[in-house]
Amino acid sequence: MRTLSYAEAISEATVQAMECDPSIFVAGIAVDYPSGIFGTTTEAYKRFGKARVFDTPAMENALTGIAIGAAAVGKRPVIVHPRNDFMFLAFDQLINLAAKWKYMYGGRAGTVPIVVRAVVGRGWGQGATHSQSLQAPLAHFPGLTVLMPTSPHDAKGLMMAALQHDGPVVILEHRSLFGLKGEVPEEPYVVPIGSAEVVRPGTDLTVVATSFMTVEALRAADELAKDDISLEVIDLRSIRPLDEETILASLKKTGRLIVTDTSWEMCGVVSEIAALAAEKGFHDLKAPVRRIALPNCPAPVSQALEDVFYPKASTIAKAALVMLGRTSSSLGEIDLVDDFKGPY
Amino acid sequence: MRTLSYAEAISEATVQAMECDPSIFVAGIAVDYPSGIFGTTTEAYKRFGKARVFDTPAMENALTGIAIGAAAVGKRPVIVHPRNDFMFLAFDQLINLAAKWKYMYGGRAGTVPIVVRAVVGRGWGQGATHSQSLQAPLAHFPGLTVLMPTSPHDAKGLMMAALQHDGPVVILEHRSLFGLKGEVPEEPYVVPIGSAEVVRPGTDLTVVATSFMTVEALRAADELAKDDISLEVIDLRSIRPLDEETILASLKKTGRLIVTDTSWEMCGVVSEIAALAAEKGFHDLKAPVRRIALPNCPAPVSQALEDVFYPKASTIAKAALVMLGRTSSSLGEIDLVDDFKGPY
Amino acid sequence: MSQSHSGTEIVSRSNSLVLPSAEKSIEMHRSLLRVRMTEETLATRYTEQEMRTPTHFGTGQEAVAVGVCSALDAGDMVYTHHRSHNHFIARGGSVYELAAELYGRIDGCSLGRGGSVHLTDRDKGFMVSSAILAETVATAVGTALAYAMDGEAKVAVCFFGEGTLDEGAFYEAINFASIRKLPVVFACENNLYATESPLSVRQAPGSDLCDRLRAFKVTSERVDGNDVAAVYDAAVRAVQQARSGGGPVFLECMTYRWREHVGPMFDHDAKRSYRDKAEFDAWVARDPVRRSATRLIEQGVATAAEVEVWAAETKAEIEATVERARQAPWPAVDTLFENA
Amino acid sequence: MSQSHSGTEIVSRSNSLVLPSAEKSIEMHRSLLRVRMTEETLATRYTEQEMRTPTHFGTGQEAVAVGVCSALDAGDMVYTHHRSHNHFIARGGSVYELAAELYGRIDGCSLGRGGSVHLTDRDKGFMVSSAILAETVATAVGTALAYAMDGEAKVAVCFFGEGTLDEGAFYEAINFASIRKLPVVFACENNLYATESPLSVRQAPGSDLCDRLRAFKVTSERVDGNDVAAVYDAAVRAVQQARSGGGPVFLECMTYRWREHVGPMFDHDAKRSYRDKAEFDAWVARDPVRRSATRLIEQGVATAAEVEVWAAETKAEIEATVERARQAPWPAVDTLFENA
Ligand SMILES: Cc1ncc(C[n+]2csc(CCOP(=O)(O)OP(=O)(O)O)c2C)c(N)n1
Ligand SMILES: Cc1ncc(C[n+]2csc(CCOP(=O)(O)OP(=O)(O)O)c2C)c(N)n1
Ligand SMILES: [Mg+2]
Ligand SMILES: [Mg+2]
Repeated sequence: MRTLSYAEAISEATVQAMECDPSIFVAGIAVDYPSGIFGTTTEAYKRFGKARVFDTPAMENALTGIAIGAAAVGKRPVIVHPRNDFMFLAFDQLINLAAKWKYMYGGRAGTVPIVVRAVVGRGWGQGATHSQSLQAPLAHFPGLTVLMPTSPHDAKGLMMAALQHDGPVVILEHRSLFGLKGEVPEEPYVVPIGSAEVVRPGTDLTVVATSFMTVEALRAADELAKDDISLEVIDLRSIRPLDEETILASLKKTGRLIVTDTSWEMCGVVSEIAALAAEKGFHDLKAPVRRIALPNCPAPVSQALEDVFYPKASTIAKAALVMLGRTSSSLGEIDLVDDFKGPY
Repeated sequence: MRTLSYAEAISEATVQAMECDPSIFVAGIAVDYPSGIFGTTTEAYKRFGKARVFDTPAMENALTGIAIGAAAVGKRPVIVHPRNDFMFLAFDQLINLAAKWKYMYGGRAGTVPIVVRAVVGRGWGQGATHSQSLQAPLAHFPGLTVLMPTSPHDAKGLMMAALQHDGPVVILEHRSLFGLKGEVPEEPYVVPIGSAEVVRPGTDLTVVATSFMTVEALRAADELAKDDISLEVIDLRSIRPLDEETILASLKKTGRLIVTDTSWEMCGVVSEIAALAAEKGFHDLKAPVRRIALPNCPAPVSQALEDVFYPKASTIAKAALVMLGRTSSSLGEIDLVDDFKGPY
Repeated sequence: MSQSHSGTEIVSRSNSLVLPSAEKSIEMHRSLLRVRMTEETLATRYTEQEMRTPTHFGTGQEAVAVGVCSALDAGDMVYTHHRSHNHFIARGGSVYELAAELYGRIDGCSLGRGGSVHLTDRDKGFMVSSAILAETVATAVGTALAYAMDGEAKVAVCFFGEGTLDEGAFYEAINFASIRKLPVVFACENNLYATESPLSVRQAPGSDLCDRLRAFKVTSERVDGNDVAAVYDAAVRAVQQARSGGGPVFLECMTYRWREHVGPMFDHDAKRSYRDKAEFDAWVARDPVRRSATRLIEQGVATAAEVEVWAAETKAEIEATVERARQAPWPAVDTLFENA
Repeated sequence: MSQSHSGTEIVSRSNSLVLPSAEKSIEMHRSLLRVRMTEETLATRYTEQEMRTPTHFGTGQEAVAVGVCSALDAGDMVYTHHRSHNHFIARGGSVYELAAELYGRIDGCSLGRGGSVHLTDRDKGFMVSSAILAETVATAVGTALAYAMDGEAKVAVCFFGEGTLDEGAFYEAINFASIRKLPVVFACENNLYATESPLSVRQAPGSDLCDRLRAFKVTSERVDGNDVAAVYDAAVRAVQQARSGGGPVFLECMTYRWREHVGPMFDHDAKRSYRDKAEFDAWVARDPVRRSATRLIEQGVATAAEVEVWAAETKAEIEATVERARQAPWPAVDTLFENA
């Protein structure tokens, strides 16, 4: 099958959806630049022009409200935050209005099908306010769908799904994934919202991962396979709604659980999955759950500190070894090298 | 000992702290009204006047930034949100700046000791945007201290502690607690930040509760005591930092855990505590953990729906009975009657 | 108070006003009556403690809602804020559904889910009200954007209090509307207070809200918000400009709320001291409903007797409607998750 | 472009300008050199991929930082935004600490935790820079509030780009400063672009940012931001007004950034097309450093030779300093949680 990058997959989904559905438009800072949000909006801009793909002032709060108001009368706005960290400024519109719209007007004001794309950073000294990952607070409040595609395939399929969904959807795209290549069907398709995927079957231990941490988990699994340790890796893909079944089924099989996410632990996705295990998977658990998330401090800038700040494949692999009471010969050389070249 | 209401306790803490520390001031909508945020700021206004207790325009974002900038040069601002739901508008300043200040400037820009008081609503048709409870998202990000006092004693002691703390503190005060009476020492004292309290010792099952849910949990415990069922109730008080020790010690004793909070489940405080149990208390757990939080929808207004929306003493008691495989004769008449008289 | 527009001195075009047709005047007066009587009936029943939802009554401000809504077409779309009943009724929303919403009944406009601050009636061109300051300004701009993108000759309107101009979000929204010349009318009800805070706490001395909007290149006009004809006149021009691609318009309608900020009482009864009685009395003397009635009679459009009959009819009908709403069924508890 | 102030036509008092003393002129010129050379050195070294932190260079905008900072006392406090090096250096911040911060070393002003967008030097009266638009406007107002409460004759200053006026948060902050007449100076560097978006995307045609501030009753002035003497002159008056209780002042300094939005390259080299070469050239022709040098020489305050020696000295010193910073140690990994 044909191979596309994650960025190309998002671009293709956008273009295909816009072709079928004239109500879709894309708005936000830089969406009509030649660089077009890592190239994800460039093609849409070329095809549909400024009428449907347009730059806006920096106005995160109003942009979200504008999207809601346009959606309320039949549009399907896609708004883009070049950094999801800027989205805090839009939390009122997102959580107090978009998330509650359908429910609090008793369904009588219809739905507000907006798609909010927002980019998650990591590393290269992006620092404390350009590298956060907001899935946990967004998923905490009923009403928002929160997606984190990892593969190019899912980036396209979930974008298509979001653009057909009847409520507000936030898609968090990890910056380190934009260049990732993978097989992507040409025709339009949908990855169902609310479905996790077993991206690598295994028997000894389940790793539930989100976004870029799935890449790290797969790398850890590859490595441990050399020592005949079999990790099952689940790519969560959808934070809310959560695919409890897939997780619990895996737990039933392996009895052991590591959860890893791109954000912090406290009241985070890792805790949510661990709680699920403690509540509904308890009788299958053979060992304590292990959460692997960001250390309890803001992201530092210095490369020396970033190196120890971000959990990675080796972190997961080591935790798995401890949980299984095993050792490995080769561990330590499996971590990704960040070969990004500045400037930002 | 002398009895004060929760509101009076906050008021007393504020006045006593302001007497000792001239750098403290109180700002926000309505703080200098005769009604003074349920009477919590009235006395301070009387004593210190508009110079130190003043009304502001509705500007949640800037107010927070202003508090930070004043704190950076030596003030101890207390800002008040009459509804914590309005605080979403201030999330950028709170999370991107206040929470990270000390760390991301390497300690070289000092600290920003602001105290953010915010009121949590419940019931009486306050509806979807005036009844949320934001502890989970606030606690997710390193850098903020998040407190939820339940008793008048702790309302005073934690307010005093917050006013001596060297970083930003958010105190969430539950509206249903303002009238609650309890013993409060007259002299200034501090309840240590980061300490939960066993408010009722027990042996059969641990209930970890926050804020108003502690009141409900105690009521459940009273009721079940009649059937010789012994609940240990822990009032969490401090969401971040979390007192893991007190929770784990209780778990070691009872082996059973119910967690209940004023907000939703997903990526919420209930999940955090359940995850703690699954990770660090696993070997003590005799049964699956049970989370009791808001149902997965926004808060409805109709009294008929509010009645089933809010978890209460009977919800906790029933869950405890199920977990213990027990039944009770008297259950069902223990829930609080909301005798609030409007108008709001 | 050092503000430029404290009491009742209002820059208004009332003198040079072209009055609406007899038919329109009567229609607007009857709408004023409907709005006034609805609010009065609800306020009276509110004290019975059966409407359990925080409520901001709009008594005294009716002319803004009626004047603006009377200038709209059926296809236009209205948004508003927490003090929303006036706009809901003036836009043709059902008194029964409003009352049922306040009673938390299944027949409420929002099925008892929203309460006083979350009303909707899309079919009548009333999208939603919302309880967070400035929230619906951006949504109205978004609706106007959709209209503009589709080349539809529709207008979005947002009602809000002057307190909304304290919020930064407001300026983002109006700036975008101005840049794109969107068909939106911003109808500000400047009632001099936000909760109990006077303008002096929230604006520098000598402030003029119209100037703020003009600085964003938004056409702005201050109107006597207690004169339904003056509001209508300004609104017709505003809507016409917006609809024809001339860009957004800001109307600052000077008015006054008679009751306390939230709840049915009068300040004096509620022992509130933030406004003085003289100020209150001066505004009550400018009662928009009575002024409208007086003008109808003076102009010979209606007789005093007719006007009284309308009032009595309206009152009776509304009281019966509200009582009917009170008896409507509760939402079934098993529908808690509907629309979640 | 339909904006009122596109290219180089700037309303400025330059003609009637009272020039600063010879001493001050020299001091400011040497500060300009320090700012310029620091940025040039860092930009050059940045391409070596050893400074791993997104960086917004301020080349071309030096006169704003130097003109304003030269009008401040040691006790005043400066805040700024993402494009912050100029202000850091002009305020007396250490080139060594700045460079070390960019290299992520322990000797960085923020101990390698903050990076280019999170600088601090409290002792020098530079509180912080921050990466979120408009964030530090409110903090500067808060600092000014503290000064006012304590009756201290200190002034807070916030530097930001014109993009900050796209954010609602800005208006909340300036409104409060205006209501309370706080001692704060808002120093806007209007460089005509936010990232690659021209004013026309972000402001209605004919917009005038000073008008916006005036509508909030903030004293406002537009200045030639590439003329250090003009900026200094305006800043002295602004600081004087703020310090003496006259309330906040907004200075709109018209200027231009030479390099790409983020990163060390020039648009042309980076193949960016959002600005045309003619516009760029016109602004480079108005190079604030060269204009300052020319004026010094013309006025007989310094000779061409002296000016060249200063430049050469400054360059050499800074290059050595940056190299020294590059060799500074990394933070120890076991200090990850320090200050958490
Ligand atoms: C973001 C936000 N902050 C604060 C409030 C609390 N609040 C409710 S109504 C109100 C005053 C509004 O005044 P105004 O806009 O003038 O409308 P009025 O009530 O006078 O009609 C305030 C501050 C809110 N609802 N939303
Ligand atoms: C809240 C927020 N939104 C968006 C951004 C992304 N961003 C970074 S710099 C910038 C443009 C700023 O332009 P301006 O304020 O004019 O400053 P300049 O870069 O021109 O100096 C934008 C939009 C941000 N940092 N913060
Ligand atoms: Mg008002
Ligand atoms: Mg700019």
